[in-house]
Amino acid sequence: MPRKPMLDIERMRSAEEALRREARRLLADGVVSVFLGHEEGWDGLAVPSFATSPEDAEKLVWNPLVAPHLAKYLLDRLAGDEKVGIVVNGCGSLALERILKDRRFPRERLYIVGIPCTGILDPARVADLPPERRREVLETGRAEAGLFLDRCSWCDVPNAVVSDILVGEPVAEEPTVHEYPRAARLEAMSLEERFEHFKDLYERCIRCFACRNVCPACSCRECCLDQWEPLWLGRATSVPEQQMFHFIRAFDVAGRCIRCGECERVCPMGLPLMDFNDKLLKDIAELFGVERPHVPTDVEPLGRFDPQDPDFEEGAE
Amino acid sequence: MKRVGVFLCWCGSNIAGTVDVGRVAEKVRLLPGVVYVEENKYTCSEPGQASIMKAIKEHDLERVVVASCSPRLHEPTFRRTLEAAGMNPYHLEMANIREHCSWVHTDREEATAKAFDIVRMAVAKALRNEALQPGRISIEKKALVLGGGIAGIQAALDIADAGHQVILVEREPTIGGRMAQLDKTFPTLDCSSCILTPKMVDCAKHPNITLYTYSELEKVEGYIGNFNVTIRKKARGVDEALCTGCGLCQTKCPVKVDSEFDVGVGKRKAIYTPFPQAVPNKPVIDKENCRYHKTGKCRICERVCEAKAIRFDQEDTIIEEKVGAIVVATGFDLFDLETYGEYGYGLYPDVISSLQFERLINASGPTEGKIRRPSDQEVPRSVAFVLCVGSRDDQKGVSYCSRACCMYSVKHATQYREKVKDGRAFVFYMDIRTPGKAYEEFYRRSSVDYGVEYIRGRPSKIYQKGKKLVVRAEDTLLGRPVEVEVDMVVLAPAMVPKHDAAKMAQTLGVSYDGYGFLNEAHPKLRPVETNTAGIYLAGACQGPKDIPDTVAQAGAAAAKVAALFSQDELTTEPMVARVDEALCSGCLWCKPVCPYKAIEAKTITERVAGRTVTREVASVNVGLCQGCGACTVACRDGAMNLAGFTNDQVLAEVDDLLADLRPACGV
Amino acid sequence: MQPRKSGGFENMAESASRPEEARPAETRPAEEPGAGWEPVIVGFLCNWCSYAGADSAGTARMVHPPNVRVIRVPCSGRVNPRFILRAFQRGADGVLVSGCHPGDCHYSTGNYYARRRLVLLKRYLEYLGIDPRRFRTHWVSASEGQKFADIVREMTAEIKALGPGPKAKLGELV
Amino acid sequence: MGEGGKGMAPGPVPRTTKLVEASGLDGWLRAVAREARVWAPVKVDGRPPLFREFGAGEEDRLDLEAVRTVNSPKGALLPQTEPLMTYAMTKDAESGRPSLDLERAAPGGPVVVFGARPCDAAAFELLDKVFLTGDFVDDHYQARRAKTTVVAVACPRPDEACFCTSFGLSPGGTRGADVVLYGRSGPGVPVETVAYYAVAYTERGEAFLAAPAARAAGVADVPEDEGRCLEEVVSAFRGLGTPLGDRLGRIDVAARLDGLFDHPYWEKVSARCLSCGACTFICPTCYCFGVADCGALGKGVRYRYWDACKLPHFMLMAGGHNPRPAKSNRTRQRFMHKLNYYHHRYGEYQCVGCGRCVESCPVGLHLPLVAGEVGGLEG
Repeated sequence: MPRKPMLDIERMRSAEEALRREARRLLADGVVSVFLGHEEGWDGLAVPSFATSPEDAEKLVWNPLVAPHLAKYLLDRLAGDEKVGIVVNGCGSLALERILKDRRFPRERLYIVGIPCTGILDPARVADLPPERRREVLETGRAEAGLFLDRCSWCDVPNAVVSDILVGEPVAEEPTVHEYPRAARLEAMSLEERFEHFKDLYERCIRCFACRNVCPACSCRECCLDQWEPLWLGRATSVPEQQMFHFIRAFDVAGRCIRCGECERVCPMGLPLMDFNDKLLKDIAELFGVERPHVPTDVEPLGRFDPQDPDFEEGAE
Repeated sequence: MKRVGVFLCWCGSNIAGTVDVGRVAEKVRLLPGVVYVEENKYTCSEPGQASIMKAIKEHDLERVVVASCSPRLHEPTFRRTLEAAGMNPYHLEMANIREHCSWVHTDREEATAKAFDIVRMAVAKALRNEALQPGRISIEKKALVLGGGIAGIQAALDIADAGHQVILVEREPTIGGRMAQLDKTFPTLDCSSCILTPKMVDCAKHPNITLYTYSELEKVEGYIGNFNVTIRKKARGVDEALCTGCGLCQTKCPVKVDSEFDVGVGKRKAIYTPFPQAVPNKPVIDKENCRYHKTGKCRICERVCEAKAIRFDQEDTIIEEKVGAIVVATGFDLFDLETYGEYGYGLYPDVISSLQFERLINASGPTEGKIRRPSDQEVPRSVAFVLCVGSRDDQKGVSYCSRACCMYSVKHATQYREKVKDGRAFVFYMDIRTPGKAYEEFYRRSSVDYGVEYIRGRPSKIYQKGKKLVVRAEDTLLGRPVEVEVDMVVLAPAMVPKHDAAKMAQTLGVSYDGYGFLNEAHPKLRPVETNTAGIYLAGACQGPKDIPDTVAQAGAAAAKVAALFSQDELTTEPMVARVDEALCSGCLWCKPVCPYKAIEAKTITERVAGRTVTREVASVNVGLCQGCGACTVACRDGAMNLAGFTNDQVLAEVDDLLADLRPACGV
Repeated sequence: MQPRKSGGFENMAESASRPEEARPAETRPAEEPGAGWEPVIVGFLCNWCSYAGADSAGTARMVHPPNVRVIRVPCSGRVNPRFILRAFQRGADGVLVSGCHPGDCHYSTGNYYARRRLVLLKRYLEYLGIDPRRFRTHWVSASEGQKFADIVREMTAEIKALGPGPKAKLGELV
Repeated sequence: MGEGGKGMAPGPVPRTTKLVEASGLDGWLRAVAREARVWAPVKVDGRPPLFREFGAGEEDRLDLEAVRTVNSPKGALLPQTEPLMTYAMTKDAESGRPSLDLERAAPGGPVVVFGARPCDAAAFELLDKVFLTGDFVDDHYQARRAKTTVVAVACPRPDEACFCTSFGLSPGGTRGADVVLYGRSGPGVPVETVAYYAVAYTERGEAFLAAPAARAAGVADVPEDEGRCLEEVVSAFRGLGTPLGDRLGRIDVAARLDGLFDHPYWEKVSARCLSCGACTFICPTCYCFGVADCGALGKGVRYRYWDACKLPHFMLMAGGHNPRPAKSNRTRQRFMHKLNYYHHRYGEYQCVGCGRCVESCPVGLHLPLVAGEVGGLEG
């Protein structure tokens, strides 16, 4: 079982110090032309920050709310050859690995600052707390498990899997037996119940593409969902088109999804989008014996095969 | 919208008997894009094809749909028809309303409705057909032959005689291979080296053949017509240009070791040529055993060499060649006889292998052809020949039959009886297999004329008794145990793939079976091709063979190469994958799923917002791509597409079919 | 038809009031279940084995139901899962994908990749609430005309029993 | 100074005023739903409420307490997907000559938008300016609008994200509303409202309150002695402030934005934008749409669908040229449009301070932020 997520405010404060120091150095010495981190935005929310000067580095924060992953922003900087600095914790580094394994950004143009992590809070859940409780949580770090990001509940990558420098003591990694409660819950339902569950989701979806745009595995130059020729997806938001939308979105990242749940976190309609990915992760693990399907590999599970794979004629079900 | 002509075939009553073709025609006429519809009794007939050509011109059709039999039958026919009418042949679509409809349905209504759907889908696809041009790739008219045994020699000579350059690569210091070790060949009993060595010499002298002996293949890149091969020429320790092959070094060399060529029954020096007629007749220094290499002292060979050809410090050289075709003739190994402990091979000196026997009866062998048994150099008064040692044995050996052992053992027994008039020859066999010209007769003669004694039964044990060896078996014909005392036992080992066959196959990118024999493209129809275009097979690397079969296959492989080289350019199937570079993100997840290694990364430069950027995209090698389309599904943004089966076309087939049967969008 | 009750933002009143005659009359009833309703099954068959298998079913006159509409693809590895969902979305009552037996792929490995994808897809469609019996995947060789005919017979019967496909629940595209 | 002053106290004169028990609303809606399609804030099992079409028997899901619904009610007038016409290409059986039949999609029947917040009601008037004024009138919008009754409900407890007051609107505003419901207990009181004053400000509103449906549902006259109470309640709602709005004050950046088109600020502020359409789609005043066809075999539907200037492909042209390739271009476009272009054309801002973008933008890039920062920029 995974480590219980917890907050160590002290650890974070010193990490923040080290992070600023590193960023300042990198920018001052011209090692990188921009450093991707987080800064305090509206209402104390941690928002992506793009420091271009040593002074900017002072604005960088590392606190319980640094939920947004930054790797996807690298695609905005594909043109050019300047080096980019970026800060990642464990799950953030998975996002980065995803981009790298998908060959969407050159490793040599990166300077990666890794920060060991014991847990990050879900900003939305914190925002829902009464002001005084909110303050208490953020200052003391005393937060119940329910306040953390879902991805913290199964995290087996507390330390960056890829980095040029690690600031702070690595967190002990513990082997994790991965479970997929979201999928399991739905599998327990009847066919009709599941259909209704997703139909409701389709009907509430406004197709703003936030889920796709934030997804580190959705990095195509031009998404098939935006194409007209062929028209993979009609522009209507009817149930069948919404089903197609969410099918393509989830199935195309099958085997490459890092289970970060960012899609769900950024959804303005609060849709349970990981219900899709959770199932695909679960089945890839079960069917093809991939123990950690969320960790990017050199050849994706659907890009390889084993002659002994489960066969439908013998009944894969 | 493209102008589509639809030609509905009755196929006599084959289609018209079940499908109301007239009704289909009426409905098809109303489809968007269809400007001409015609029914024919037999569309594939001369008049049928003629009227297609006529219609193409009169109604300036841009696409043609033929609704008749399976495209697997007549697609090529009608493509030619279109071409003849000056239309791109790939503007054809076929609707299979016979095999998939009229022949399998009985209800006229249902069959007619389905036929209409099938045609409609074909029209939908045809509307999105594009003109396709076969690709062209250049051919380097030079062949690489791997292995200098009889298979390699034959293939090399045939290709060279056809007027093409050949590079013959042999791992050993000399060409000749197994056949050079043999004494005589069945069923004619003519001398093996007498028929082989002239060919070896021809190889060496042939103006079109470049010989690399004591060399190994390191790397293969590229594809049919354009392979880049890297060959490692191992250091001989001897300057071949200077060496006259006088052989003085060998006589003077103080080091004696077992000869691989004589399979341990004879000796050689540390500087040696495997056998007198070696080609090239230039020695090599065996560094493991050379005294100078081991102790730093000696250099006798260097001193005696008048040509000053000895080069102790010589190093391997790497040779790179561009070739258009590769013939693999890497031969076979023999089954490890020590697996059968009960036969005492390696334990009793007089239990030997068939190949060792070949050396013993070979006039140029260690005993000058006199049969003397290893232990005491006595002439064996009786010899037992044991067949299928390893062959046809699921437990300890291999399941297959090695095909040659029966005949060469019959030959051995015969030869023995010739040389030792009063000797007795026993052959222990499971079945005697003589499928070959004059084989059965030869076998019959061995028992009738030479009195070879055949015992049907696989020996269970062989053990020493005094100076004798006792062979115990069950005579399965008489159904009783037999024990035979003999002076010598000759075991016929199974023919197995070369120990490094799998590695070789991977280097070449060809497939191989569970044993390690290389796979032919088709067991019946493409026996000398591999699944990798431009790579062919000859001899025992593909499976156990005797010499005649090997030579035949080598000739066949050579013929394939010659046929390939008879063209200046190779035309390739146009229905292959292609990349839309504007879309391609360069993730290259298409690469691992390609069975033909046809996808590579390629760097392109483009202008983006006023600045030049370079990025990587996937690129398809049309020479390698076979058009399976696996890559198109691995490609998420649809940058990879398959000509002839584009995403657009498949979606159109689905949409147009169902738009009528299951109207969507409320229409 | 999209039910009037719609939690989405699209207004379906128009589609409700859209004129019937806009639909091709003769195919209209086929959409409704019950009497005269016939399943439509879209079959993706690989050119080298299964399409040829269907051909040999024809050559041998092995009569089977006319409910499968065949789309020929070079290899089962060419079948994009999107095609399958598209077919359901546009009203297919069943989808059949068939290729060469494992190990016999004309392209040596295409069907192995297809198998991974399709086994995953099969489970996923069921997860999304699409009855798994509506999506069948098989290995049919060029010589297995009988097997192909049997599959079509079975599948047609099964789907007849199941009734109209997902589109009935999904509703119209616009 | 923004012109959005119409909704402010003293405001228009009430035509009629009625009283309705909160417990009576269900019945009222059920009755209304018989003649019209009703859109209202719907809360389903604890999830944030949506403003959507009401299903039969959903009345108990009505939620007038939530400060705001996740999405705005604009879908009632401008559906996210709206059929415009059907087309069918047919060929003459004899001549084979093709002909094209077009059929205009029929507009829907009457619609009642029930329980919109005053900001959302005001937003309808901003949409009206776009679709109903000027050289081009959008007849689909017009047809629907003509049959739409807007029943707003005054906002008792504006939250941190609310800033309608920055545009001269108020939690008790009447702009764009035919009827406004005022909680009898007045604003700010944390108890559930038990009864509402229903005040009609338009003819249609008056008719709505006089309709049999209303009477049947117990919509009654206000007792004589409650006159003063009503006055106080209404003005209390109108005088109510909004935390964020008070902080921002009246937004007045239209003029200053004239000079900021090429300001590096856009580059900077847009860097974290996800290029998604969340802000646009949940916004009550964004109205951009695209048009597409759905069909095959020459038959199909032409429909329009919401599109967003924030989405990279919004401006992509057939030739492949995209005039707004960068996030900065698109971000600038969105805020310039709301705070400058629209203002130039219609004399007010294209924002009602509903606070949805504040709540929904995953990266905290929303209008009050930009308006505030622009206020401090050097031209």
